[in-house]
Amino acid sequence: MKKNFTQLSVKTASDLAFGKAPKPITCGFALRLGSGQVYPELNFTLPMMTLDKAHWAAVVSHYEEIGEMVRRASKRLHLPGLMIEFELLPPMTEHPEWGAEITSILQRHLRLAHEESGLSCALRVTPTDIRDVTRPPELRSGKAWDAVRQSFDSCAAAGADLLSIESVGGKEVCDEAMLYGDMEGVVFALGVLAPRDVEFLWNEIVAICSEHKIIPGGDSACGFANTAMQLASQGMLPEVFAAIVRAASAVRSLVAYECGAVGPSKDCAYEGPILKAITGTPISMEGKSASCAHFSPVGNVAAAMCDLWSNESVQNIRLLSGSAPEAFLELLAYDCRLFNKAIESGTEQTYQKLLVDSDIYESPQALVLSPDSTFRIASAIVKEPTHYRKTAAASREAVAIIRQAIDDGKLQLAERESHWLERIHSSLEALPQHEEDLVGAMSDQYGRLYTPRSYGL
Amino acid sequence: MKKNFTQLSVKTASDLAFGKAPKPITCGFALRLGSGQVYPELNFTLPMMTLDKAHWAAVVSHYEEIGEMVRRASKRLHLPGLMIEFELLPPMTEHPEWGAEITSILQRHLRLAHEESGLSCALRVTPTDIRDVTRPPELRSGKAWDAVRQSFDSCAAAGADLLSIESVGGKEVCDEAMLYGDMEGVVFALGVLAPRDVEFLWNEIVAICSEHKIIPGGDSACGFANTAMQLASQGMLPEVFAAIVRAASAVRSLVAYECGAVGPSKDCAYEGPILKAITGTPISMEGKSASCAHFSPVGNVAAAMCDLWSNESVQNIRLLSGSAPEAFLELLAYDCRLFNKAIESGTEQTYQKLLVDSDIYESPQALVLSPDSTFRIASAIVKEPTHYRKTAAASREAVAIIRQAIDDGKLQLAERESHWLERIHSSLEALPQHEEDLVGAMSDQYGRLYTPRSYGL
Amino acid sequence: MNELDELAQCLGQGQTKRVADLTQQLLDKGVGPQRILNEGLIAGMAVVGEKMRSGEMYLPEVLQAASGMQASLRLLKPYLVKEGAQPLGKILLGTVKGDMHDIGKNLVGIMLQGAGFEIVDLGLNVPPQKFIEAITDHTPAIVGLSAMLTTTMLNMKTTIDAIGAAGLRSQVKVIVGGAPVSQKFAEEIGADGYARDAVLAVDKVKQLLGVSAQG
Amino acid sequence: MNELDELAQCLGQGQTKRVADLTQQLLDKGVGPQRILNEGLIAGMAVVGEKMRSGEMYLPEVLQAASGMQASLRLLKPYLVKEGAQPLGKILLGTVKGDMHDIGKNLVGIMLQGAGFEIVDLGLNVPPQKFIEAITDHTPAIVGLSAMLTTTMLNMKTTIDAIGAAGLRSQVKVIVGGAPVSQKFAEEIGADGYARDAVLAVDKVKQLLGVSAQG
Ligand SMILES: [Zn+2]
Ligand SMILES: [Zn+2]
Ligand SMILES: [Zn+2]
Repeated sequence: MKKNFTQLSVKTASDLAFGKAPKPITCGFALRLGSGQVYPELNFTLPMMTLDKAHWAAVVSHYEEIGEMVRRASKRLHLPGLMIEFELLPPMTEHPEWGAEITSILQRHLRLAHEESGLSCALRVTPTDIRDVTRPPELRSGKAWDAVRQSFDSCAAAGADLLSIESVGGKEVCDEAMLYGDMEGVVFALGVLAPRDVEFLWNEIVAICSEHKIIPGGDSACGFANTAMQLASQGMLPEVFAAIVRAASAVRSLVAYECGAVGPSKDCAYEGPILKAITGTPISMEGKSASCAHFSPVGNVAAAMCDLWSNESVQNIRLLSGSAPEAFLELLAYDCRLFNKAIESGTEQTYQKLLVDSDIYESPQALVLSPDSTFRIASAIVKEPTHYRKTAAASREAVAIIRQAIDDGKLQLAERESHWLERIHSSLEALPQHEEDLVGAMSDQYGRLYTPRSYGL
Repeated sequence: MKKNFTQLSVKTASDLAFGKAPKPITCGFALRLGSGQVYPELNFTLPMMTLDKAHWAAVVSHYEEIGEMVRRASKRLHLPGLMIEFELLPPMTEHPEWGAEITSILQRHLRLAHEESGLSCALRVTPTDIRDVTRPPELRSGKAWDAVRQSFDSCAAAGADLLSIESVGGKEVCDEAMLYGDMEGVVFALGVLAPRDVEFLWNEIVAICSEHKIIPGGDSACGFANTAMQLASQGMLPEVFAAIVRAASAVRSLVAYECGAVGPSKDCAYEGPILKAITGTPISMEGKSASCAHFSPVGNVAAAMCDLWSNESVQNIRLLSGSAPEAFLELLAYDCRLFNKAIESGTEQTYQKLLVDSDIYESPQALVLSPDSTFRIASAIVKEPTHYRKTAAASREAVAIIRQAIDDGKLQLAERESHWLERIHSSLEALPQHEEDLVGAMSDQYGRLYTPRSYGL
Repeated sequence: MNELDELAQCLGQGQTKRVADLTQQLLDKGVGPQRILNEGLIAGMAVVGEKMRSGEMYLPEVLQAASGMQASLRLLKPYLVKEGAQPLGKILLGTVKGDMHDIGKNLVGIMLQGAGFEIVDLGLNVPPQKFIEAITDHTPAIVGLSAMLTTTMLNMKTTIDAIGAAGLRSQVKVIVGGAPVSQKFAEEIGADGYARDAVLAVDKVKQLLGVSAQG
Repeated sequence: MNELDELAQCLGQGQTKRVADLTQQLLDKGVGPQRILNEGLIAGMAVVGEKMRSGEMYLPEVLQAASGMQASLRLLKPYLVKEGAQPLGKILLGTVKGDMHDIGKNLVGIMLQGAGFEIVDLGLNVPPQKFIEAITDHTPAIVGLSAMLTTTMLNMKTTIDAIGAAGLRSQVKVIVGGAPVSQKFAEEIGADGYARDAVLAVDKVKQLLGVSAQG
């Protein structure tokens, strides 16, 4: 039953558009994604507070307040549709009944919004991947994994319309490899370890979704590529490094789709465009709209192919206007009006070009997210037979894209960045042809960090 | 020396563009406005705290922190230029030396940003109009007015590059007239009282600016038209009422330009486009970017003709990404990249059309801000000889614009809204031809609220 | 339709003159003033409040209804006094020290008046001492504090603390509101309630005083 | 260039082998181990820290330099012990209970090590009791707490309070950091310092211990 994507879902880069996906889906209360409209995906989290049994009433009241705000604001803003994501916090996954309780609260508010004002809407629920509570992580058994699996099941039963996760398999190695600027180690983590874990995990999630007749959304390489982006923004890692990790990370997220996920991908999965190019499923993206959660060099270009437009996360605190989630929902709503008016008026390519061109030569991280780059990286991925070789190919294509932009005089890089680009290029060229050879070398270097049995190795 | 604007600065509505003004200006550290680029205007305020002598060190440290953030973030975001606005809080105006101290702190950071990384930038300083500390307000003499005047002078001396104010003359009457839905009273407040105060005030401000060789920016009808917008958003007033107040409010703000202001207008002056059409000066605007400060039905259309793009106000508190002012600066920066890329690539009319069309039939308040509406209202204003008649003409034109959109089947209004539109129309038609007649009638109705000598009456 | 229902309906339609006439007719017929107040005026204003909440009525229409209520009350007052009738409750309102915003507070006052409460409005920029004096003079059931600035909202706490220090805190309930204020902040400074807008403020006051929606 | 300067320079260039060789040469020549440490290693790492701060060096390069320092220290250690030399200071690090994020804390540890401090890293999800035991065992000068979630940051306060209750608060300075943490929060929970990033954490530690930039 595992899918094998050997060609792209689109013919050319210009087929990659916002609001349109080759394989639209319908979820929740008649929310149709990828068929001509972009909708907001609202995200939120708790403000500073203690999350335990004793404070549970306060926790609940925050989610009730957000649910009420959503009903009020969706009318005020004339929203044509809305996704809301409930990202569980670790204790809500450890105690699956807690996550389920909040799921049912949010589901109730969405149902009311749908009944009261006809809002098309859906609830995405994302349990926390707490399997790295031990080091090395125990991925396929033990208390943490049991809780994660139970959390998916309980949230599905409580009213989730689609399930997602930001899975962590391979992160224990990727973190360290990135600190040392070791691209070989990154490829090992992303191309060898992570795909094995994503496959294990998504087989389970897809089974749970099919049992509950809900939608298996997608995964996110957040813990890998967004960590690299954050390290780059702090000056800890070169931007080119983060850009190449981004491309490389798409393969492990693709595995979820091979196992039956149908999208929309997670908002923080900036690898989403590559997934869309390959699988044809709708994607969620975030950019400037997520400046409440993290800064980034891809604020506009990230929107170029989105089907949902998200704010990633914001505490339920008070701004001068009202609650911070409402403020960011307003921002998302107005951005979505632009996407949708562009589609309606046939100017979406002009608008997409603005979104793309305004960012891509400001940062190599933005460059690899353009539709052209997306098409090239996705093409490189589908040509290769194994996850390891797909990951290496994606990385090499990203290097080639950046090099070409430099050669064309369009991208200016500081000398330190160029130096690292060549260093990464050499590492990638030196990768062994055979996966087993890499596994052998890497288990010497990183073996203390992971347990082979967690990856079926 | 008073200017009299008898024709528009542009020939057609399509000459009204973002980033370009017929009369560009240069201010601060080589920041050129209205000549082909849109820049962010960052606004911020203190978080919850006590503002007094005892807590002054904490106050100062917030502004220092913001200044440092601006220097760091302007590099990170590759900002091509930046305006920052320091809006004084009431005690900082009461104690002019306090406002001056913060002015000099922010000025120092901007100078450093300019020296370190060549940032084109300027500091707008906006003392609080505290003359309504007494009711009825004492506008032309007394302690409050003395403090306001001293505040302008001290801030100019301390390094302000341009001065603005949100003046309150006439607000005491406008507030009450709006609560009762009395359009006649609103026209009296905005067309008779307010222009007299703006003239008094701006003659003083222009003199102070010319003495210090800095730029007299502009005023804002915030206390009038934004109050109406807020009341409408709470369901207290009809949207059509707020839309018409918006148009009417442009005349009192125009008086600042008659007295020598050269722009950029204040961010919260949504009447800015009308001012730009008449005077040709650059304007600052805010829309979805100001969702931290207030919600609005004009999130995109407000950007259609901006030269600065602002977030209005946000507390210096912590979001997950970093400080809230930095999060909103990032948003502004990415929005500005879109404006500027559109200008560079010659697609600014397409983009402007998206901004306009995505909003204008969602709300009458958005409709009156379109370039076409702006051109019509501005044309109606310059044709009339007096402020009173200009204000009445602007209001009538706004009614005509809304009626036409309804007749064309483009704008759908709830019946209650249509009813009010006709009620307002009748009030406007019934306005006396001669200002003296209105003054007589209104002094009976609202005389207890204002002192004639504050308006030279 | 009986005449009390008609009174309520005319009130909602803003027919001030007719409201006064009906009130007089009812009094002439010997209908009790308390009954006219409850089943005519307050019932009518409750419908007005509902319509405002649901977006069917705007503030100017509510104010029109409120002025009908005032006209009727002027007629009822002597009878109510004679009967020793108690008003629904007295509310003290003010914008705290340092804050010059009063439109939000005024709206709350208007809505509360419409709901049958008696309002004492201290205006804006009100120091704690003035609140204390007014509590002593007017013995309100509730004190409503308003602030619109992050740099004045802590003066709500100062005011509540001062009321406490004056030994008056147990006599009144305190509600707070304004743009930067939240439920959490209200709890932190020891207020008894918070309302996001003027309509909800009426609900909160009724809830604190144990008054039902129909008065 | 004298050999101590050369040592510092090779350190910054990540020449681990050369750093070890130069250390041995200096020791053979009879140069004091404390001098090699201060004028060679710590001076070299200070330049590295500066370059990181100014954006001229990335973390992998800093780690390369740090491993050179470790190689050199392995040679110096027996001599330093013999001389009874004191390390620059010991720092205890940990991510608080409930929080599984450790990359930020790890960065802080790496930067502090490079600056010449000794690090004891308790890892992540560390309960207060474990901090208390480690303070007793290791007598650090400073305890660094990390939290990345709004729902775990209050565990920093719990931890600081527990250290106080155990009577150990006066023995250590506490610094805090992590995405949701701010200077204001640090003050509110009674921490001695806050740093926005790993580079600033080194400055803060030096400031709290009264150590100059050159060590
Ligand atoms: Zn994420
Ligand atoms: Zn304003
Ligand atoms: Zn402003």
